[in-house]
Parts: sequence; C-alpha cells; structure tokens
Amino acid sequence: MKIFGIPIFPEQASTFAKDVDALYFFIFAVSAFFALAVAVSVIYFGIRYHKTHDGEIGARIEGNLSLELLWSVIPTVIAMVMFGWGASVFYHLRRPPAEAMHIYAVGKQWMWKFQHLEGQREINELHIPAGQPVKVTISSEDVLHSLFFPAFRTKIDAIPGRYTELWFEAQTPGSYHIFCTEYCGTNHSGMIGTVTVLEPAQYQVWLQGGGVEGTLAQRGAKLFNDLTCSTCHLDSGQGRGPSLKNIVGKTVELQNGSLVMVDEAYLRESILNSQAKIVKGFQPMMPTFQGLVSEENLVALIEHVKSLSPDATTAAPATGAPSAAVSTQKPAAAEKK
Amino acid sequence: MLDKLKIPDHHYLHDGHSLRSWLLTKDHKRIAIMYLMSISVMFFIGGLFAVGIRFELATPQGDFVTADTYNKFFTMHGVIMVFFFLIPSIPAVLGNFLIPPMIGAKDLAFPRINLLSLYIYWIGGIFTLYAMISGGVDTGWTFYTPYSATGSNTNVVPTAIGIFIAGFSSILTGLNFIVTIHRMRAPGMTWFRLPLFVWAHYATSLVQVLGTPVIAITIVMLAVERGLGFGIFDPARGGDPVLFQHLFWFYSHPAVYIMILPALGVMSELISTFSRKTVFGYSFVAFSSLAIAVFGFIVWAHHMFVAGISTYAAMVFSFLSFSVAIPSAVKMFNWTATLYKGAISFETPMLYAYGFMGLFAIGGLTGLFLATLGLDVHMHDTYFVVAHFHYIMVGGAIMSYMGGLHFWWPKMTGRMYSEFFSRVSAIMVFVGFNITFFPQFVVGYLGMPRRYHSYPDEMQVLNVMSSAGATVLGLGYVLPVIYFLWSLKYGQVAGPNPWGASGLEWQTQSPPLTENFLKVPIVDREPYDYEHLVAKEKHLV
Amino acid sequence: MSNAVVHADGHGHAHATHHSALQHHFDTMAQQKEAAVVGMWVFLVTEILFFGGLFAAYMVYRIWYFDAFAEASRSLSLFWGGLNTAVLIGSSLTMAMAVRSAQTNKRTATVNWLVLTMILGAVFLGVKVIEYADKFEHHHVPGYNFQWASHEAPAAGAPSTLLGAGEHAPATEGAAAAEGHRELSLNADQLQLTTQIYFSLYFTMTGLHALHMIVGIGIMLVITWMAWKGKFDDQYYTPVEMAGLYWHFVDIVWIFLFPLLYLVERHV
Amino acid sequence: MSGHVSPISLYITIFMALMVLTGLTVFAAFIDLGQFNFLVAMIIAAFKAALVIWYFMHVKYASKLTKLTVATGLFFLAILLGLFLVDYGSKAFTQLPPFLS
Repeated sequence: MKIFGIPIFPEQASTFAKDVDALYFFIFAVSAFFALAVAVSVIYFGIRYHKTHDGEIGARIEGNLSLELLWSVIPTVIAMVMFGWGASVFYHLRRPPAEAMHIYAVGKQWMWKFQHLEGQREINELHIPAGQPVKVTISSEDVLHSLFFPAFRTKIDAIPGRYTELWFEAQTPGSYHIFCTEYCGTNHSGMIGTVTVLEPAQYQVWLQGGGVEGTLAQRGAKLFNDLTCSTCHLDSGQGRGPSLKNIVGKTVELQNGSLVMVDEAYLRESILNSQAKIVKGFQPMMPTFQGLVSEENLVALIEHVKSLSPDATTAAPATGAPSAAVSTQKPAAAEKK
Repeated sequence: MLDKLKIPDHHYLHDGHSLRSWLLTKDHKRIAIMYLMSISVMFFIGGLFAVGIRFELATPQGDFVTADTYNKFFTMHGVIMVFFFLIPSIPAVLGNFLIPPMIGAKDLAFPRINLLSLYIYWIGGIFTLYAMISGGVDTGWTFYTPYSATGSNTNVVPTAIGIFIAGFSSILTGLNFIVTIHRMRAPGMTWFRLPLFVWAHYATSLVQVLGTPVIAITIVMLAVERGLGFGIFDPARGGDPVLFQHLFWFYSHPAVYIMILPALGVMSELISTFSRKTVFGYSFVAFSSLAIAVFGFIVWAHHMFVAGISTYAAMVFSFLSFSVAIPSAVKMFNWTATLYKGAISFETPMLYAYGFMGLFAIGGLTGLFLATLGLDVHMHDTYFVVAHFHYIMVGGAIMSYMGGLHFWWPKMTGRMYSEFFSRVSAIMVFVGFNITFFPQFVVGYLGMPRRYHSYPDEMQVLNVMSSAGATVLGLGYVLPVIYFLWSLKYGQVAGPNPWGASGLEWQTQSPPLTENFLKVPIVDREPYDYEHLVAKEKHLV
Repeated sequence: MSNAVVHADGHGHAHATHHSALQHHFDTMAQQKEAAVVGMWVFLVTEILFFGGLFAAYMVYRIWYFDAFAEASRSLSLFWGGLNTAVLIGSSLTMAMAVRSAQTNKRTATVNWLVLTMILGAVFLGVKVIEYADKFEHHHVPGYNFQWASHEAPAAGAPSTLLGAGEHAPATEGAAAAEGHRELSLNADQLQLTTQIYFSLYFTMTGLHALHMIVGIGIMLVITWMAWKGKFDDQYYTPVEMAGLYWHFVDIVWIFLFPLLYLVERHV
Repeated sequence: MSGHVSPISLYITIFMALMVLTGLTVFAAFIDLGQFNFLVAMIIAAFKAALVIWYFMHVKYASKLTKLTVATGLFFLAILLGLFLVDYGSKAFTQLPPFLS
C-alpha cells in the first residue's frame, strides 16, 4: 500500500499476512482509541481548567476507588484478548503442516544459502511455488542470523549448532525481500535477498532449469559413499553400523537402555558426535565428523538417510541443545501424531 | 516582589570554591551537579553518534561511512546512551539532589559511597571512551554471542569492562537510595507522605540493586570466554548462545525501568505542581511503581520470541509481559484525572510533561504490539522496535528528565532561565522527536531491519523524514545548554519556591544549604497539600 | 508534608552525649548502625544475584550435560574440597567470635580472632592454589590447551590414604571401587567438549569466590588495624560486623559451590 | 544499643552443626538416591546457609527490614532460576534430567 508513492504497508504475500495484519489493526485500533482518549482529555482539561488568577488551586480530589478499579480491570481484559489472539496466531506460525515442502537454509556471514530437495542451490535467492506450504529448516555456520520474509510476516533466528524452522504458504506470485534481522557483523545489511514466488507450473519449469547435481538426497547418497559411510551402514543390517533403512520416525533403543526418536536432530548429532547415542548392540567405533562436514553437506546426508525411509513423515528438527539429549519441542512432537 | 529576592549568602555552592572542595565533597547536591555535567557530556557524545547514524541513513546506499564505521556508530550510540546517560540520568542527578530534601534529611545515608559511585562512573566512562577512541566496538549494545565472543575483532572487552564498572555506580546509587528512604526520613514523614518522586526512586533502586549484578556476571562470563578462551556461550565449544540472551535481558529489560520509573516519578511532581492539585489516586500511583519494578523482572524473554526459545516459554513470557501494561496504564489514567478540575498553567516543565504524556502513551501502546506473539514475529528487530523504545526512552525518559531539570533548575542554582527560549526548546524537542521517530514505526512494519547500514530504495522517503526530524530534535537539545549557562549569571533570582510547589524541598532556600535545612523539619501533612500552601501565604507569611 | 512544617531542634532526639563515630547526618548511633546493616544486606543481595547468574548458567548446562558434569566433578579432589569447606566454616566461627569480642569490648580478643580468620582464609586460598595447579597439570583449564582424558585417576591431588583416614572412609572406598568400571555414556570427543563447559564454570565460580575472599582478607586487614588502634567499642563496632557479614556471605557461597561442583554424582 | 550478643556456646553449636551437615552431604552423595541426590544436597546446603544467616549473621535479632531484604534477594534469585527453567525445562520437556523429572 502506498500513499503519495511512499510505501507505508508491506505486501500481503502469504496466508499469514492477513492473520497478522488483522491482529495488527485490532491492536492499532485499541491503541488509537486509548491514545486519543487520553490526548483529548488532557488537552480539554488543559484549556477548560486553565489557571485564571494567581493563587488559584485545583479542587481537592484524592481519588476514586471504583474508577481506579475500572481502569485497572478494563486494560487487563483487553490485554488478555491481545495475548490470546497473538498466541493463537503464533501457534499457527510455529506448526508447519505435514505436507509442507521442505527447504534448507544456511546463514553465513554474509549470505543466505538455500537448498531444495530436488538439488537446486541458491544464494540470496529463493524460488518457491505459490499455494504450497513451505517449511524452511535453518542453521548457521558462524554467528546468529535471522531469516526474515516481511511479505510473509515471519522470521526466525539462525543459531549455530541448532536447527530452527519456520513455514509459510505464499499466495501471490512476485518478488519479495529477504532480510537478515539479527545483527551479524560488518556486512549485516548486505545479507539480503529476494524470494520469488512462482505459479506452481512455472516453479516446475524453474526446477528443470537447474539441478545439475541431482537432488539433495542424491548428493547425499554420493557423500554417503565418498565419506565411506556405506561400508558400515549396510542395508542388510549385517554391517558394523546399524542399517539406516526405514529408521526415520522410528524409536530405537540405545546402549544405556533409553529410547530415542530418529529425527533430524538425532541424525545430525549422530553424524557430528557419533558416539553420543549409540544404538544398542553396536560398538562405538564410528569416527566423528565434527568439522569435516559442512552444514550444507550435513543436510544432504540427512536428506539421503530420510530418503531411505520412504514411509516416514518428515521428522521435526530439534530446537534443543546442540548435542545433548534434549530433542523436539513438546508441541511439535505432539502434532506429528 | 521579585526585586526583593536575592541569592542567600550561604548555600551549598559557596561551601568551598576550590577544586578539592568539589572532588572530595560528601554533599549529595554537589555530587548531583558533577553527575549532571558528566552525563551531559556523555549525552552529547552519544548524540554525535546518532547524528552520524541519521546522516548515513539519509540515502539508501551506504555512502557516508563504511559499514564497519556505521556499526561502531550505532554500538557506541547505544552503549553511551543506555549505560552512561539514561541509567544514571534522573536517579544520579535529580534523585541525588532531591531525595534528601524531599524526605527532610541532611544527606543520603552513605555520603562517601555516593561520591565513590561518581568516581566509579567516571572510571567506567573513561574505559568506554578509551575503547571508543582506540578503535571502537561493533557488536551492538546488546553484545550478542557468539558474535561478541568470537566473531568481532573490535574492543569488546574494554567496553564490557567499562560497562561492568559503571554498573557498580548504579548499584551503589540504588543501595544508597533504599537505605536513605528507609532510615533517613524526617520525623512525621511516613511512607504515605512521601512524594511520588521518592516512591518511583525507591522502585528504581530495587531494579538497580537486583538487576545490575546479573549483567555484571554476564559480562564476566563474556570476558573470560573472549579473553581466556573459556567455553560458556560459544556453540563450537558446546555452549549455548541463547543463554547469553537470557542473562543479558534479565538485566537489560528491567534496565528499561531504571530509565523510565524515575521519569514517571518526575511526572507526578510536575503534573501536580502545575495543576495545583494533589495526584489522583496517590496510593495507586505509588504502588504501580513498585508493581512495574517487580513485573519488570519476569518479562525479559519477550526480547527472544524468535531467538529459539521454546513455544511454551514464549507463551508464558508473552502473557507475563502484558502484566507491565496494567500499572503503566493506571499511571496514565491517574495523571489525566489529576488534571481534571485543576488550576493548570503551562510553564516550560508542564510543556515537557504534556509532551511526555503524548509520547509515553504512544511508546507504551506500541509495546503492546511487541508483546503480542503473532505480531512480534514480524516486528522483532525491525525499526518498529527502534521507534518503540525511542518513544519510551527519549520521548519518555529524556522528556521527563528535561522537564525535571527545568523544574528544579531554580532550586539547584537559585536562578531562572529564559522562559521564552525554554518553551521554544520544549516545542522543538516534541515536534522534532515525532518527525524523527514516527516514520520509523511505518518503515519498521514495512520490514526494515534495525542496524542496517544500507536499505532498499523504496524506504528512503521515510528515512529522510526521520533524518530531517533528527536535525530539529538535535537543535532542541542544544538550545537548553545555552540558556541554562546564561541563567547561571544573568537569570532572575528565583526565590525559595518560584512555582508555588508543595514539596519539602521548596520549603528551604534556593540554592539550599549544605545541610539542606536550618532545622530538621517535622512533617504533619499529606503531600501535595495546596490548600494549606495558599492559606499559609495569605495568613501566616 | 508540605507546609505547616514545624521546625524542631535537629538534635533534640539524641539525648545522650555524641559518640565520636557518629556522622553528622545521623541523629543517633542506632540509626547509623541500622543504616549500615541494611545497606550491607542490600549489597549482599546484589551479590546473591551476581552469583545467581552463574548458578543459572550452571543449572542450564548441568541439565544438558549431566554425564559430563558428573564425570568432570569426579576428577575434583573430595579431600581438598571437603577440607576447604571445613576451613571456611571454621573461619566463619572465628569471624563470629571476632564480632562478639568487639561487641563485648575485648580489643585483644577481637584482633586475635580476626587474625585467625585471615589465616584460615589464607589456608583456603592455599588449598585452592594446589587444586588449580593440579588442573593446570592435567590440562583441565579450559581454553586451547584443554585436554580431557577419560578414565583418569579420580582424584589426582588427594592420596587415597588420606581419604581413607577421613571421616567418610566407607563411602569413599565404595566409590573408588566403582570408579573405572563405570560405563560411560559419553565418548572422548564429547567429553572433551562438554567437560570444558564444566571447567569453564568451575574456574569462573571458584575464581570469583576466591577473588571475594581476597577482597575479604584485604578488608579484614584494615579492620584488624582499626581494632588494634582501639577504634571500636560496644557502642561502635559496625565495621567489624560489616566485615563479618561479608565473610559469612562468602562462606555461604562456598556452602553451595561445594556440592554443586564436587558432589555432582559420586555414587557410581 | 550494642546489639544482641550471642553466647559462645551457641556459636560452637552452630559450628558443630555445620560440620556435621557437611559430613552428611558428602555421605549422602555416595548413596545412590537416583534423582534425589541433587535435591538432598541442595536441601542440606540451604539448611547450612540458613544457619549461617540466622545465627552467624544475626538476622534472627535483626530488624524486620533486614529480614525483608534477605527475603527479597532470595525471592528474585528464585525468579531468575525459575524462569530460566520455563525455557530450558520446556525445551527438554520429554527428557528432563534425572534430578528434575
């Protein structure tokens, strides 16, 4: 929206935009009402009760309990409405639907790297189809960043050592800003990009155009061989490491008897800190790959492993500790069921 | 009548003229004056950085200074304004000067500690200025890890040490106020006869005493991580960068209330005095200060809704955040009701008070947007946030500080400033402020992130408006320096109570004696008793 | 409060003759002392929150890296830790006695108790030096030289014979037997990473605690000198009491640090 | 005026109690109480701290204001630690560490 050619309101390009803006206008209206009410009374009183002669004093009014209670309770009620509405929008923002298309993003000083499952890799550009929920899983290679799509009204910090995620469903084809909103050093303001929303058909065409290296999972499969993972993780289950076939989304028992759900966080941890949680019945002999696999290759490997479990729905990433036993947020885990 | 007034022969400014008599003074009033001079210097240094920032942002390309320089500008602006101006401003200057006379005491409970806090402030300031001159620091005033721990190669540790040291100044000031208010009140000065200014400072002191040590230990952890290679926040060494944010905001959110609570106290005095009326709902206003101080400690994670905290925690903290809105709203409504049937006049301090009410209302209400989870995701770290907290800290705290300074200037110096120029300045500050910061709400909702050195072209018009307003605002701040200095020599003699105010501090001469009162006063009345004041003028004097 | 301010004689309340230590802005010694006590406690409250920040960080990492904390904690010497706890509690007793002596006008006793407190403080710091030196030797100081070797001797600084002679002999033997047979849930690389967090916290916490003790001994040197000069009597002993409050607080911090750092999981 | 003077025997008793409790906390650490080890250690430490505060630091004989000050400090420490757990505890909602579950 523009007034005199000055943009004053961002485009509404996702399904959230309308929800968030509705909330915005509600709070705006409430705020405007109270601000005006106070402003008008203050100015009116200033004129009406202006001092007329020296030595004049105001009426002695010490207070009024029912008025005090009234203007304590009313703001409380309004605030609770705001909280409830805001929380429900937020809950929605944080729950990607199961059928969401999956994209990986890596923040790095000072660029955004995106990887599609089909293999396309983009820097500071992102192409997505309209009318399709898209889930972006984000990590960082160095310091904190924050991936912000103003037209979609959503953002999340990129935290080194963890996965975070956001999702949106773009509606209107077009090009929109991508910003980094968490200060990340010298060229923070250069860490911007463009997200291009395409009609689904156009998106398919765009997909065909790139993809020289094969899909993300295929790249992962190649890495799986190059890093000699394949010599131990045999599909038969007879190797020195457990078979990775059909394990994603399953629960496995560890050496110490505890159970763990195989999701992205567990896979990530097992690659980087291989001996943190060893599946029961196997020797702790896998080397760690900390520092040997980049964040991009890591997601390729994870995607490869996930492709070995065709039936599993996408496991939610962890937002817990980098390598400890904490895993998915509770609501995330609950929703998967 | 004014002709008869003259500056009294004996007062605190004449109690010794040597530099030594100032540097070794234990008089809270002299210490307050030295604080006033120190923080004014800091304010203008911090302001210069703001000028640099607005100059750079006049064009979308980063063409005035390099990105590194720009990053240092906003970092130093934030560090100096927050830790060396806003936090000490009202407590260390007005609070220091006024709390003892307001409660009828000769001095604060620990005069030597008061002087020590000034020296500590100076040492911290020198560290920070040294860090600035020798290359600056570029982490933002928030010092988020891991950038501050491993990413930045600027003077993080000297700056952090400066803040650490200055923190003790704040703690000692708060400690002194708490003990003073508890133990030094004059006979008859019960808790509910205290001016609301004192209540507000009591609440502020609680925050200073309870919050500041946490930022101190956080800085220690950051320093050992950076300096000694300990692993606490660095994810590469198993640490959690988000833990830093938790610890940082545990102090830095309440710190906002160190800045605004005393401002609210000043407001109660101004509105009461210039409407010649007792504050509506005294006890509600008094307790709302305490409520804000306590609630301030349970809302910090609303700075971290998109920083990777759990959804559950985000909801808890959003809910708690709204709790601060209630006492703030109560205060606004009570001030409005105070004006009802008052005898209102618009001297300069009241102009500032009116300006404050407008700006603080906007600042507070925009806080609701940011406490609301679904909206904060979009608005977090955009210029909307920048505009919001400037409305609170500049529109609120500095407006109030300026109002208070104009109000008590005659008490501090015995002389009046130019009423005409001070009104011009108050209006310039109000207008300039709104032109500067209102467009930032708009550009923020458009999505412009904070701390950006360059930005998309379509956002230029709003940024140019902002920069233009900053010019007016800046001039509005320079003007008082001139007429205040002028007033020291040429200003009209004010007399003990130029405003017809009711507080105990106006019952003694201006400037006050070193021991504030000739005799210890005995208090037998409620505060803000204008009827009695008038009666006394008519019949007794 | 405003107007009918009746002026009274400011010194009307203080009937008694003025004590030489009464400052001009206080009316009575009682007011002055109470102000000092409250002021000191407010300061100690800031100290509580100061260490509270560290405890919060400790709590978070202990939740995350419990096994590493347990493992690293077992590398600390229970002997030295326990000894230091006893020494510090002892110094709290001597400090309390020093205050009591001041209260009861016993000048020499005050000085003696203060000196004894300082000696115990110095013993504590000496033991800390031994422990730190041991950490340096084993590369347990976080930083680029940090090296965690698993399955190392449980308590390098403390000969087990000394432990055996101690009051907790049976339990200790049980633990020693279990040591070495424990199956670790963490491998060497992970321990390297996460024990470093433990030791970062260990050194920050004990370092700051030791710093507080050094400051405390410094304060006590001044107080001892004042006591020696006879500055205190049963009317005015506030500085001794303030130093005491500070010293006891430092003791309390250690009372928590000891189980948090030395006793994470000893029973395996 | 001179404040409360506690008898020496009280100080000795407190000292002995503190030493015994120290022994007890070490002893308890070597018994496998599962998740309660931490709890026991903290309760003993809190009890020891309370003895020091109450008797050595004379809070028992101090003014209400002093008691209030001490309580305020502990209350805000509880806020700090408690609200940290709101975030860190809920991240690990399903797998709390042994001493918290």
